[in-house]
Amino acid sequence: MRYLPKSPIERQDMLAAIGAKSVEELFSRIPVRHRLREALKLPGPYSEAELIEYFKDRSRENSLGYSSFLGGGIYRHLQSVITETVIQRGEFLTSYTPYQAEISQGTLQAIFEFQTLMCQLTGQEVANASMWDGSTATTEAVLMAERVTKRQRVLVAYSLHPQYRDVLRTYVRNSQLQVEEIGFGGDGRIDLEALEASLREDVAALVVQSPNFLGVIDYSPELAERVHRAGALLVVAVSEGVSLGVVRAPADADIVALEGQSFGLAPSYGGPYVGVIATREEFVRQMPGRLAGQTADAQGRRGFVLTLATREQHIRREKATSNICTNQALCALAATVHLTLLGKEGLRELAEQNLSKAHFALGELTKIPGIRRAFDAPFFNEFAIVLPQPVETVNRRLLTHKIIGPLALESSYPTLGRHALVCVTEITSRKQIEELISALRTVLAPDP
Amino acid sequence: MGKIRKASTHVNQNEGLIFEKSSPGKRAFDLPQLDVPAVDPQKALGVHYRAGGVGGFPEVSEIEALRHFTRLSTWNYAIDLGMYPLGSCTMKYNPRVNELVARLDGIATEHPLQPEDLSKGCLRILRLLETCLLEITGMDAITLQPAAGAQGELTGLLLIRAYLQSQGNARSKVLVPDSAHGTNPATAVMSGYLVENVKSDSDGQIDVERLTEQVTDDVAALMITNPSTLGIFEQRISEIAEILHTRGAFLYMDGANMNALAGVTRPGDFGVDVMHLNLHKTFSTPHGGGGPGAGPVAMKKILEPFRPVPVLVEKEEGELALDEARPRSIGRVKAFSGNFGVLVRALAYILAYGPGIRQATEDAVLNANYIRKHLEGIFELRYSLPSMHEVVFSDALQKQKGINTMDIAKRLIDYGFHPYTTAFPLIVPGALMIEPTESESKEECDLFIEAMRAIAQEAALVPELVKQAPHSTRIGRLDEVAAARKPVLRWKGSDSSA
Amino acid sequence: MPIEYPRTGGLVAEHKAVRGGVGIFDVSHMGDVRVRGRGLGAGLAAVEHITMNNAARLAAGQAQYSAMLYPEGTFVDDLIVHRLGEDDFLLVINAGTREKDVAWIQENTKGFDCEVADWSDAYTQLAIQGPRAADVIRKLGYAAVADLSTYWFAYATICGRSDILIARTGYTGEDGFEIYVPSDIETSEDVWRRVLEAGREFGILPCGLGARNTLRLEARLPLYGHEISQDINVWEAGLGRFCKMEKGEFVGRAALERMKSALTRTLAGLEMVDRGIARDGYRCQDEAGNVIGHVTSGSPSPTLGKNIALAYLPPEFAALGTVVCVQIRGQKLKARVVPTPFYRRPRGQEPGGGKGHSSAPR
Amino acid sequence: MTYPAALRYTKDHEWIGVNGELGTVGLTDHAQSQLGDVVFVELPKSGAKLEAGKPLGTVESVKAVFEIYAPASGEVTEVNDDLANAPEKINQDPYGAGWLVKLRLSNRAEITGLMDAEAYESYLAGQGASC
Repeated sequence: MRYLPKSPIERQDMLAAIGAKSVEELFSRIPVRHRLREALKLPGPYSEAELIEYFKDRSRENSLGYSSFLGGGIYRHLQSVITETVIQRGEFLTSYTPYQAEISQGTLQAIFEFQTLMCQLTGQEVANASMWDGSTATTEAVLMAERVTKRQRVLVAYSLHPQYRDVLRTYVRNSQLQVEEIGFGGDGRIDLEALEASLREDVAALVVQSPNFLGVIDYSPELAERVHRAGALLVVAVSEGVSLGVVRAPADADIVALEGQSFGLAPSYGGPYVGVIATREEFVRQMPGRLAGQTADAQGRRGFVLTLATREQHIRREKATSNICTNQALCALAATVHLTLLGKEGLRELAEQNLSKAHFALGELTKIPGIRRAFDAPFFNEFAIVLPQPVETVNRRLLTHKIIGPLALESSYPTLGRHALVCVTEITSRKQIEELISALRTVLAPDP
Repeated sequence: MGKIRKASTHVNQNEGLIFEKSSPGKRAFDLPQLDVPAVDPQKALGVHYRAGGVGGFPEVSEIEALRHFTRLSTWNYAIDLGMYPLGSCTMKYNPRVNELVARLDGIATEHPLQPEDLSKGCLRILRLLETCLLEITGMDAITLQPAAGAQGELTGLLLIRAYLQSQGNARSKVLVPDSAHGTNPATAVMSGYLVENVKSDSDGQIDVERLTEQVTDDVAALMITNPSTLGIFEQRISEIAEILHTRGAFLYMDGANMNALAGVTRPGDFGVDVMHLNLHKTFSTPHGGGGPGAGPVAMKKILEPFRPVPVLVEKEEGELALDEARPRSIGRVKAFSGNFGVLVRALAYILAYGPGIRQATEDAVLNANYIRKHLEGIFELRYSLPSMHEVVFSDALQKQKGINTMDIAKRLIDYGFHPYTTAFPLIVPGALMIEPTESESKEECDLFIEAMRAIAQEAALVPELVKQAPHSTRIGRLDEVAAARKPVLRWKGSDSSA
Repeated sequence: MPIEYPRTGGLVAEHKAVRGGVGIFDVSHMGDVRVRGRGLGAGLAAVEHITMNNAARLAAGQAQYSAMLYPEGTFVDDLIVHRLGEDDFLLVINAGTREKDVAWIQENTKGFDCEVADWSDAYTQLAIQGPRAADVIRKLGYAAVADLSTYWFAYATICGRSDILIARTGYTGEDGFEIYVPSDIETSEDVWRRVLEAGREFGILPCGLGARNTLRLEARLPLYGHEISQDINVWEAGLGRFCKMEKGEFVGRAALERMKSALTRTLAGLEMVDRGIARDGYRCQDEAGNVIGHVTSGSPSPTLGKNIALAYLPPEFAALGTVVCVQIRGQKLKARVVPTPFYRRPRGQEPGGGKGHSSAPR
Repeated sequence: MTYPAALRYTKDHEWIGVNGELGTVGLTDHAQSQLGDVVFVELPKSGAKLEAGKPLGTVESVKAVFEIYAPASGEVTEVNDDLANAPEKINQDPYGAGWLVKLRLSNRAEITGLMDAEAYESYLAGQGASC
């Protein structure tokens, strides 16, 4: 087998050295009746060429050749050759969690740079070395708010990503936390009256997403102020990181839970992505996940180490802040490289292109009779429209035009029948937008 | 001082933080021409507009960016450079073809919310991986959703809890052996259970007699790692399973050490009810400096109805689909359909071996025992039962000279190896936990043995040399106390850089 | 290994199973000696020095019939030399002579920077022999069996066990294989059981020493202490084909050089004319009753239905067709000198490739 | 001397010095040496009610966390804020600058139940601890 570096005779020599007659003997502690006699029924072994062929065959059964207007938490953005080149270097790809600082400075410094970038993006003071994704980061942010405030009621905006809400529900089901959902108003923002009504002294946190799942920007310093008045924390979830290039940072939030997929990570049918938690310095010891910190060696040379480890499971065990063990180091590195390449100007430009294309698309769409904008609050690269026909029907027909239509909101929001969430990023070309428009005109045209 | 054959000192490029290289106006990225009218962000966003972009973001050129990260990379040790004997971490070779297939157009480019008719390829990949993992574990059902081992553990316990609740009593306790990995107790608490420790006997095996007393009607499950973190197979495992089952409790297995079992025996056959697999361990998806991973959970039929959504199902027409409507499900543990990219790599790894995966297991166990044989007596072997894929020594013999496991580990760096796992499991004071994996040649194992023997001699003759180690790295041992007392967790401008 | 397995048929049935189908022998008693160089090429040099065939001509994965000789050019033992690697050899020697052989090898390789290890106890050696042997091996999981030529070997996964050394060698005159299985009871028994299972459809029988002897006799394969011994030299035994004088120095070469011309006896095949079985040690006489030689092996031939024997005779009596007498229990019974081997594997049963044929004793 | 006679000690290695109604609480020299370099201390706010034997806070080193248990019941009157910036004082001066909290004792009887220096040292010896 090409991955195994031993010749049969070397194996025999090693067995002889051990003093075992057969490799069978090495498994002597496994009761014989539990030992497999027959080989496992697995396909393979495949050569490299066969492997590539198998996956190419699968890739042809997917969406190649379609243009897409899907967002809803996962966004198609430009990637870069340099990012791929860097994260495929064996020294990054095949290294372990940097517990041995002296021979892990590469990963550690990169994490430190990642933490810095995340703070700059979110306007927060500290950020961790990454979480699994936006949904788990948001959940961990809520658990963290509970630890900080020692309160156990959490208010969650109904416009928070439906799947994020699901994950939160799964995690808190067996805790003391109670979760209440706060609806959204006509403009797509959180319903302030409803919020006022529920925002009492026993509330640990309010969780909003911004831009929220309906596309509208929901964070504002005023919102933070309201929440703080009740002694609660404001948790802001950001699933479209690129927005932060042009949209005001949630600096007054207490905890920001970010999904970093937009920073150079492929959609990859569900993962891996990279979540982040950013917060105030004063809460750092309540924050889950790994942290890289700056320090020095005996000669005073700057170096980096994983620090504040006492929060983590391998030391706290049942008292840990979370059971998280792995983070998403390689994805965080990809984001670090990608953001470094974009730089200050690149990110701003990228964000503005998204903004322009989305507004162009909205303008063109609403020219079509029967289509109107659903919410009028400001948005970034995603917006909801109302169609004259059921979204499923429209989308099914769009497929014949090789177009994956906008996301139907009704499945997650029963009251939003015929509502569709359109996503347009820098990689959506004007041509694709115009094709969508003409396809829609055909699709929506009354059958003769 | 011992002869260092594998490594020699080499020049390292010094490299500051990327922010320190930044100079306004430089750029490393050009966007395509905007092909629609530009909107005025100020107008479009109003009060939400972020004037002036992100303060502090670096501004460098492409070559500087590439060099920066390339230089950083040279400060890392990696499997591609040599043996990584980290016990319980299973640092094995990460085949490059797996990286290629995970990046194919039509694989990496697929959106998790796209229509199922346009995702047949992805769904078939998921289904084949499920089938393979079930065959390897001997279980009945599986979920590929969990994002990592720790989340797999949580999912597993939530499944157990959901089942018990459906029977009217969720029970209150989860038993965890004192040799367990730290995630076990942490997870048990997260899933709403109290943790009770189970003592190991003098052989480091579960004390079955005591266990029998501990398993009351209030115990939901025992979380066991098999082989244990000592690298020893729990011989009375099916007996343990029976004890639990007669009390209506479950046997949860931490699959961290599946590397020692694949193709040789199956947890499903020796009484395990539910287990998670760390795809980044046994199934070689890259650790990438600490993730991403994936933690599928395999289970017996009885737990199947509670699997987290979405669940991969086959519709009447044989079409695969992701089913969200599962009334008895524990819910969703992660947004979207699992860490698909990681799952792809794991499948590629399994297909490359096919049934031959047994050979990988045999070689892993062979390597561990070969190393054990040559280091026995030189390092104390606290628990002497036969080893599987890893062996745990203690630093007792070196302690006499004031050398502890961490010192030895650090000195190993000078010999060109990554340290083994230190100070774990907790039941072995001053543990040296060594797992070579199947990826190491006899030659590499011999070099490692030679290095360890040399260090043992140094510890006896020139202890200071070992205590001060490493001597050949870019920087010496770092001041972790200072780092923890006055945490510096981000770059705050040149003032904070030492 | 027992003489025969009466419950499953006994000697003759076993013999016929191997000629017509397949049989399995437990030949674990054979000795296995590993000779491996420490210095460059030392292992090869050592093997070249102690064996008469040309080991240098072996590729890794190839084996050859050969012999170890005393300085007098007579036999220490015959053996099969397997080349495991560039400088790494496995010598498979006879059971009866194992201790003697190992000691002799150690003694005679002293001058070489090589390691000599007795691996006999590490293996259970099983011989699977007969025209259907290849089918059995294929069924046991070695699909590529057809590519394995006679006197070549490979490491294969059979009976679910990887790295099993499997050689296309044998001692029956049939196509066949010898497999080297880890010698722990559990593994050995399991493999034996699986071979019998796999062979059932081909009528496999477990075979004993009796069948092994009649089979090798029909094929004129020498047995130590009979056709070869410390009193018999290579030329007499008619094994010159495996003695490569041209390869240069080796133990016994000088003596063989001298004796080449003066051949006083040669191994001949006899077929009894009168009814009677010539046994090993019986005297051979001329018409006048002068003792001219002796029988080395003799037995009824289950395949030919005749009584056959091998005997050392003076060259002038060894011509085909010559009639000699064998002294059997006081009687002088006639026997005729016939061509050997008495039995030749029928055409069409030759396994493919044939790379190694020249090195197989015939 | 490592264990001042004026103080009383707990099995969890806290000390308490009593002065009338007031008690001062800290960690023993043994505790700090076992713990190693202290990097962080978590203490209650003053005014907090403490219950004997219940956790009053935590103290952390780089690789370990320890619960601090209240040696006696009472209300916290003062907290050693210096420790926030200089936790090393617990290592340097466990019975002086390294004190943790002062409290107004609600039940003096609890004190008599604690060990004196001699008892504590023999307790440590029994624990196999080297002092």
